[in-house]
Amino acid sequence: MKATDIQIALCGSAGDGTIAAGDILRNAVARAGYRVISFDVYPPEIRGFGKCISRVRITTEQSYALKRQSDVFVSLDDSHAIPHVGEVRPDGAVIFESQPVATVAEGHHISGHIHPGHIPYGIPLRELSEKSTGGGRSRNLVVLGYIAGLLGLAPEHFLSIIEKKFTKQGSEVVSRNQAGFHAGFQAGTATFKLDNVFFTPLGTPHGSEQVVMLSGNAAVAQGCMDAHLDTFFGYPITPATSIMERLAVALPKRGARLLQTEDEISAMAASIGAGFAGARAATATSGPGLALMSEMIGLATMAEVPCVVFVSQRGGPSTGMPTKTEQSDLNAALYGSPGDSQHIVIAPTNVEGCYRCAGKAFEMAERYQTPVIVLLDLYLSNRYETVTLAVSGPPFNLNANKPRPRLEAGEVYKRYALTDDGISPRAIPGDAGCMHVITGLEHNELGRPSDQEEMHAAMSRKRHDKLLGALQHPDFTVSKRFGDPGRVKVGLLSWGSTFGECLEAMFMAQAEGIPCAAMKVVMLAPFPVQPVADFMADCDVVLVPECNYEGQFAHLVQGILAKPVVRLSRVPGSPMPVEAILGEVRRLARGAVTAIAS
Amino acid sequence: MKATDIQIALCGSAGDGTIAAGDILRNAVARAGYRVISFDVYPPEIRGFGKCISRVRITTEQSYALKRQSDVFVSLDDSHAIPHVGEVRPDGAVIFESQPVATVAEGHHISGHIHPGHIPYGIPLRELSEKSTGGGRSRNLVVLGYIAGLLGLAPEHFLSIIEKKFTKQGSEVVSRNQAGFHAGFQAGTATFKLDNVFFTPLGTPHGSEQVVMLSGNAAVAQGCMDAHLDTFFGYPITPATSIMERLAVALPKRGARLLQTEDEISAMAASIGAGFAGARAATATSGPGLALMSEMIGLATMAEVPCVVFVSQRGGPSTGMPTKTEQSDLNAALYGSPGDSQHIVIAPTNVEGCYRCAGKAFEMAERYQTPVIVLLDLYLSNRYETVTLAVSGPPFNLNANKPRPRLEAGEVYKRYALTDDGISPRAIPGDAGCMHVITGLEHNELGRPSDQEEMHAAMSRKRHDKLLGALQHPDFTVSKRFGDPGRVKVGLLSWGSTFGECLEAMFMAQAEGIPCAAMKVVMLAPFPVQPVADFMADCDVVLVPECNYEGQFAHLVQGILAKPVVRLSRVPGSPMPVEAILGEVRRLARGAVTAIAS
Amino acid sequence: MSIMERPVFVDDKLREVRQSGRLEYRSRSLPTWCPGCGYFSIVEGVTYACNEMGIAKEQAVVVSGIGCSSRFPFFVDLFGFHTLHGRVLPVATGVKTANDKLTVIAVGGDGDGFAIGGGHISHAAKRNVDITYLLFDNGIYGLTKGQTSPLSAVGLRTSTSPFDNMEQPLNPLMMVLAYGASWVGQAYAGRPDHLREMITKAIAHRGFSYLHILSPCVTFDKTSKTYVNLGLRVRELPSGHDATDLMAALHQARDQESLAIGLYYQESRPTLNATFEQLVAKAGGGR
Amino acid sequence: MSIMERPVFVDDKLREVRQSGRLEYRSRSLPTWCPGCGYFSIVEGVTYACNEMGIAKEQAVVVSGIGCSSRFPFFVDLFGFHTLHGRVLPVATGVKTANDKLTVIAVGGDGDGFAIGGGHISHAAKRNVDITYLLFDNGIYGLTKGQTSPLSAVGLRTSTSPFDNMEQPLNPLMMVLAYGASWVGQAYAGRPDHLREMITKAIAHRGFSYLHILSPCVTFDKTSKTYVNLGLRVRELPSGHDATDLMAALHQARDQESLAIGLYYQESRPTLNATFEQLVAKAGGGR
Ligand SMILES: Cc1ncc(C[n+]2csc(CCOP(=O)(O)OP(=O)(O)O)c2C)c(N)n1
Ligand SMILES: Cc1ncc(C[n+]2csc(CCOP(=O)(O)OP(=O)(O)O)c2C)c(N)n1
Ligand code: SF4
Ligand code: SF4
Ligand SMILES: [Mg+2]
Ligand SMILES: [Mg+2]
Repeated sequence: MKATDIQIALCGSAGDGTIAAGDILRNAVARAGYRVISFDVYPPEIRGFGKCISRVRITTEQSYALKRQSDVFVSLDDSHAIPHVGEVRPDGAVIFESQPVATVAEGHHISGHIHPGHIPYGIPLRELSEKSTGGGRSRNLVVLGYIAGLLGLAPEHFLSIIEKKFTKQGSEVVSRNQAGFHAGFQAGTATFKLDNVFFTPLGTPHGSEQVVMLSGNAAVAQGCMDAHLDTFFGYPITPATSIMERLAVALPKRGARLLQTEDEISAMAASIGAGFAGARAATATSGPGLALMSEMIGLATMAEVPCVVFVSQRGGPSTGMPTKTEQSDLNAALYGSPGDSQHIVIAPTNVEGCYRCAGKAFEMAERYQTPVIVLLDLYLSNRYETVTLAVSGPPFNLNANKPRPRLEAGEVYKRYALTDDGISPRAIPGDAGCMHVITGLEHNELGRPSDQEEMHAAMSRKRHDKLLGALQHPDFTVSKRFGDPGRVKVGLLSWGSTFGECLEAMFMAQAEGIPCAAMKVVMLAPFPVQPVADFMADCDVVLVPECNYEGQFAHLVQGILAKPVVRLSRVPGSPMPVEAILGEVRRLARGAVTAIAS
Repeated sequence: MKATDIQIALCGSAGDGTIAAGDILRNAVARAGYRVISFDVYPPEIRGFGKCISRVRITTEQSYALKRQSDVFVSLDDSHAIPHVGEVRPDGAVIFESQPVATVAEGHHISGHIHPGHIPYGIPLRELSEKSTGGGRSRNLVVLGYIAGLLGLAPEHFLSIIEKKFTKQGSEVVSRNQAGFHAGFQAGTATFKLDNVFFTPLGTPHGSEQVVMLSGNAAVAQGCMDAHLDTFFGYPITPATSIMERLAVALPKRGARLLQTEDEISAMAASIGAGFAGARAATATSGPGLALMSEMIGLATMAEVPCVVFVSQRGGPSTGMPTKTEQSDLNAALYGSPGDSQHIVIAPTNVEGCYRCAGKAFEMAERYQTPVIVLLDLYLSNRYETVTLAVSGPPFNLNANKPRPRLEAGEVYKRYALTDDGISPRAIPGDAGCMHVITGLEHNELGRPSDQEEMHAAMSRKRHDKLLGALQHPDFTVSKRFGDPGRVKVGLLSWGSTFGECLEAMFMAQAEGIPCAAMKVVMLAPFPVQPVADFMADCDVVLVPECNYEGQFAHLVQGILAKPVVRLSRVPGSPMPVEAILGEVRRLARGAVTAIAS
Repeated sequence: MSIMERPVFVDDKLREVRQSGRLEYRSRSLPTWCPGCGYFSIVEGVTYACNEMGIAKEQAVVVSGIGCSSRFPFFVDLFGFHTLHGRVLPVATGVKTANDKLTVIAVGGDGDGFAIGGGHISHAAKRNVDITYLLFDNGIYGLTKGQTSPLSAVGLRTSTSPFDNMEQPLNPLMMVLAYGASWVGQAYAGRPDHLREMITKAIAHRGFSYLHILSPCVTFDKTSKTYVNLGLRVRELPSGHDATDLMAALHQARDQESLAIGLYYQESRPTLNATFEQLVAKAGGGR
Repeated sequence: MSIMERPVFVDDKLREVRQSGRLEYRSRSLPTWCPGCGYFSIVEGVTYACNEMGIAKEQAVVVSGIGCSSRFPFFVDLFGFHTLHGRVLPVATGVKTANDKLTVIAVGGDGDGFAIGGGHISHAAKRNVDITYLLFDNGIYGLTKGQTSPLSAVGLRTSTSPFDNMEQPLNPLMMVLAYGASWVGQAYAGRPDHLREMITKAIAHRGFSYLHILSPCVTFDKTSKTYVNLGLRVRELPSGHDATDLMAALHQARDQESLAIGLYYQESRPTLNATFEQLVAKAGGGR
């Protein structure tokens, strides 16, 4: 039996409840046991009638990216939907309002734009809404019901999600919306189905895991909670704000503390202060805030204070495009702090990775006594995926912070003792006998200022060498190869949110018979030199797709390995199109162009 | 006749007037027409008796670095001098106090440490000082006189420099110090010379140029003045402060303006505000301040506002080693601002380069409408060199800022018009008809916010492509090759203050018969890809010596050219030792190790 | 009349505006603010002031930070610089330092000014930079969709204070008075006639003028600084208020319940640019 | 007796100190300050206060910025964090948020606090973070060798004001009072007995306590805030001064000629950590 793989796109204007409908849809199917990946497109303005699109891909096994083409496309506003109708696959369904309120000028009704290969379903959305709820505002729920009916999804999960979502607005709103859904559902079941979109039933889920649907930022917040975050300091900024907003609710419930600071410098400073005092501490920001934090991050590097910084990237440079995705803060995350100031930088590639990286970041920060930057981007922060959590409890070490040095009588405590692995015994205020002062000045083993040549050289080595341990950090995937084993024609080397698109492209290329592999690099600093070198050695040519203009990751790879890669650097403000990657893979596989350094 | 090449080192404690003596020496010989390079070592504390060393290299033609070994070594404090006595070359002179005040414990008088090959000159410094001036405080001037007498330098320039230096403290101090000098001079001329240190007389200087002695920071200030800087905004920080301190005196004298701001963010912000309003504007800082400025620099990149930032590097990361030199802020200067935010980064390699880069930076900032970072370091900021200035006036274009768009009637002014070379017509407040709003948001040609995919791609391209023009900027040396032409065994690829040491090492290697060349890269962004690629193609192996731990420039070169270089990355806190470079060159020339990527 | 039905001020006055010639100062971009946002009346106030004072539009620069408020420069037809969050004053200082002739107006929100930008106000005030700072106080972060600001009232529920804000707000007027600002006033977006007069006076003042403008965020604050609440809390300064008496001004500013609008304090002292000129004279300089 | 011959306070008191047991709080590193620097008496004051209050040394943390003043943590035997220029208060806020039990003392210079760090004071004050902020005011940048600070007097000649400073200094006490600090006082390094009592009281206060300490930089300021001049200008607060009256405190603070030492203002309100606990209670949380 073929597995389920259906992508539904809802398109409307800001007032149509498009995003709300998408949200109900993804939650309902997730509750039914399907795996989901979903990403919404919003207009940048607070108010207005800008374009909204909610895309939901529903599968049997977790998928990695949205598909290039949707199976079902819904228009709630034809003026916005018309330019997008081409994204429906052949034999896919297009659902639209069959009875517009006013007469529509020629060419402005979607029915004139549906491709010959598409199956059109015109339904009287407004009429059904008005009849069932007494008003036109439930069109979004009518259409949801219609989809459920048409595709054969049971209404139960939809109804309970609708109840949950609207319960704050009162029972009247709940039943109105449920009524709209029912009306649509009936219309859907009554429709003669012409398309070939099917849901296949699911097996029973394993008992040892729990599947929840989370956005990337929600997964980060969950990771923080499961890692028992003590203190969070933050300053609002798109697209990171919702991490703080979620923690503002969750932390006090666990007796923990959140402070909205006066700026990002303070947020970082307070995190470091709290880390020094022994708390698990974190902050979250985007590019502009990262810039402001860079001096402080350097202090944490020098003073060896653990702290975790979540950075969700958006379009840059400067204020840039706050509501568009991009991967252009890699350089700043790696190199933003002056001096030889390497620290750990990790970048998850999907929502589950957000959860794991969030929790693991604390372990690493504390174990290696260093700042850890977790690089997300708007696409990852805001997209929804079903995530599998272990029922046995969070997979994080809550004690990385705990081990305190035990001193022999008469022994002098050395906060920065030069040890074999570069990791010194860390004590915190309150530990009698371990009195010390930490500083951003270069210092000796005791922490006293020193600018002696030998000391500076030894401490520089220590600060860099200790990080290498992170490449072997327990239960953490630093890098991973997928696809064909052994020698391949084209290798895709990728990081962050774009990796999902790389995998999709790789599957499609393999299906076309191109020998192909893909590697995700999760830990960007310290860099997993050997695995990446091995991977590159296996590939005739290596393609690095990323959403930035300068090819920042490609530059990093070349800088470290001194071997050329082919860049696919794009700044669409939206996820890298799978077909763009596939196109490059095909071109490279044809051998039309061999690897060049640019 | 052999040219003059004499290096004199004076070593004492902070109270001995060591640095003052070095200052008089370098000024006097410069006035006599010799070329000078000189660098002092200070203790980090404000007060105390830390070690001071002043080294002065005096040559017929301008040299590039201090020599590894001094020809004449003076001890004003044996406890500090003993560890350094080994730096005297065979047959060199060691001058010391022959009659210490108190009895000295065994091994604590320098005479016990002078190497067999050195020529010792013990003189009763204190006695001579007391006899001639009535006190022991002029020992530093006695020794200067002694050197002048011994080596046959005429006293006239010394006497006038002494007068100039002490005139503020009154005529009594002047004549006391001159008397000390005379006493030393007589003792010097009366001494039977055993060493082989000679001054050879100079030819007459050319009339078309003017030779002055400047520190790197003084050269920067002079470059700013000669480029007609209108406004300077700064915040004190070692080792950049003296740029502001000099301009604080000089700018008001020319009717121009300097403001000490509340922090570095403000300094950068005000520079950008002034640049927007049409003024030549600059600021100066070091690593910690650069970190704070990085968000603002990104704004200037996005809004295309000219501004110049002088960054004098010191030991890092964080507060690091404020009084020690290092080249570890390259990454932060290149990549510190989030987003795809390339701007121009140039790094002079000597004091004359400081002057030229300072003036040229304004031309470039205005021509390419971008921030320009001029990277110095403590070694370059504080070292003194004789510099040749054209008598015909400053070699800077004062009008780069001037051309204003002239609009045809009815034409709409487009601040960010997409042009062939990426450079748009820039207007400033006051230009009627060219009303516009600039922003750090992505924008269209008019400057209105836009986050359309095509616009962002086009503007990203424009912002990067326009910088390429700087690689051909008139009268500016972007990169330059020295040494053997054609194929060589070892190529030295270098940037910033370390280049002088590379040249010295290259000369020594050539003298040993090693085919060798060196290239300085002055423009670090945009990168001169072709010249460096050509150079690398000519070298069996390329060595990159630099004063940082991570090999930041080597990483840049590999990142761009995808070809391996050999790193010589050291963090001594002082200039890279010439012998360390030479040692690597020898090793590589022997072919013991071929190029490896690390 | 409910808040959302309240007519947008710009519409109210459109005819009057058209006749006055003030439209010249309006840009062709329509404000992207929510209908009913208090900020509309500030645009109107600035264009009124420019018209009243006969400011040549190419000789005026509006500098802003980041926030809903900071979109302002796009909605007037003056030179403009939409800078970074919190940095409006240092940028404006640079603009004014570069060119004495420009009329420089700095605008920004309460978060922009008193959170991230809080370190700059005292310095602009002490230097007496000849600029006008219009602070749009809606007591919330509008652009980022409703978080707590340092001027948020105790008890305000926001997305970052889901259990209600418990921090006491700053007192912006006392602060700016303590900083030594040479012109300090307050106005309310719901009293547009008074507002536009205050803006005009603030711009006319030579030196650093600070105008605090209370303005409702109709989208994210439904309970605290609303038109209804502010309408009840705003009062005039007492008729005998002596604007040269700093202690009296501080006393008035102290009352954060009943909010006095009007001119709190004014003094005359050399501006930063005048100081620069004195320095040049001392140095014996000249261009 | 000339200034440079003036005995260092530490020597004066060494015997007394040794007897008191206060030496326990002194680190083995000797201060690197210039002989005669006013800062020595602040070290003495803090060790006195710790001894008086019986603070366990591992339960106290001194946080500092960057400057001569900020070298302070190295000279006492408490936990210490020498942070970045201007960031002492946010770091101290983080330390206190992490651990209620710690006594947190923040120290820094006038440049550190009122120039680069000027944006943080108001927020520490408004939140009433339970820390003590000792501000070392020498009216100059000491560590970077003598540049103008925002608290430099008009007329001071420095390397960045070679034609004499013409900007009026900020009024730190008025500012901190306007910020709503719950304990505000002033002391003078040249009156060590009073100083140490003030430090003790400041630490004892629950909430944000701000102590402004006038202290000569004997190396870089020979004309303005010298021992001689400060000795003449310092006075006591009037005997009837009511430290609960904010307006009276502001009135006293306004006089920058004659500098009153003592407790200007004190009030009791919930600290930040108390607020956190209230929040947890509201949220129904608990560890
Ligand atoms: C450095 C930085 N931090 C955070 C942000 C995100 N941000 C944009 S506007 C804003 C606050 C806006 O509030 P306010 O200044 O009160 O203006 P309003 O929108 O209320 O007019 C924030 C936090 C940013 N753009 N830059
Ligand atoms: C970000 C940054 N900017 C500038 C400096 C240089 N700096 C160090 S201390 C200091 C000022 C010191 O003055 P103050 O705070 O008054 O302390 P004092 O030395 O007078 O005690 C400055 C500007 C720095 N370390 N970091
Ligand atoms: S969100 Fe608030 S402040 Fe922003 S435009 Fe809307 S009403 Fe105005
Ligand atoms: S420079 Fe001034 S402040 Fe610094 S230690 Fe010396 S006297 Fe004290
Ligand atoms: Mg606001
Ligand atoms: Mg100071």
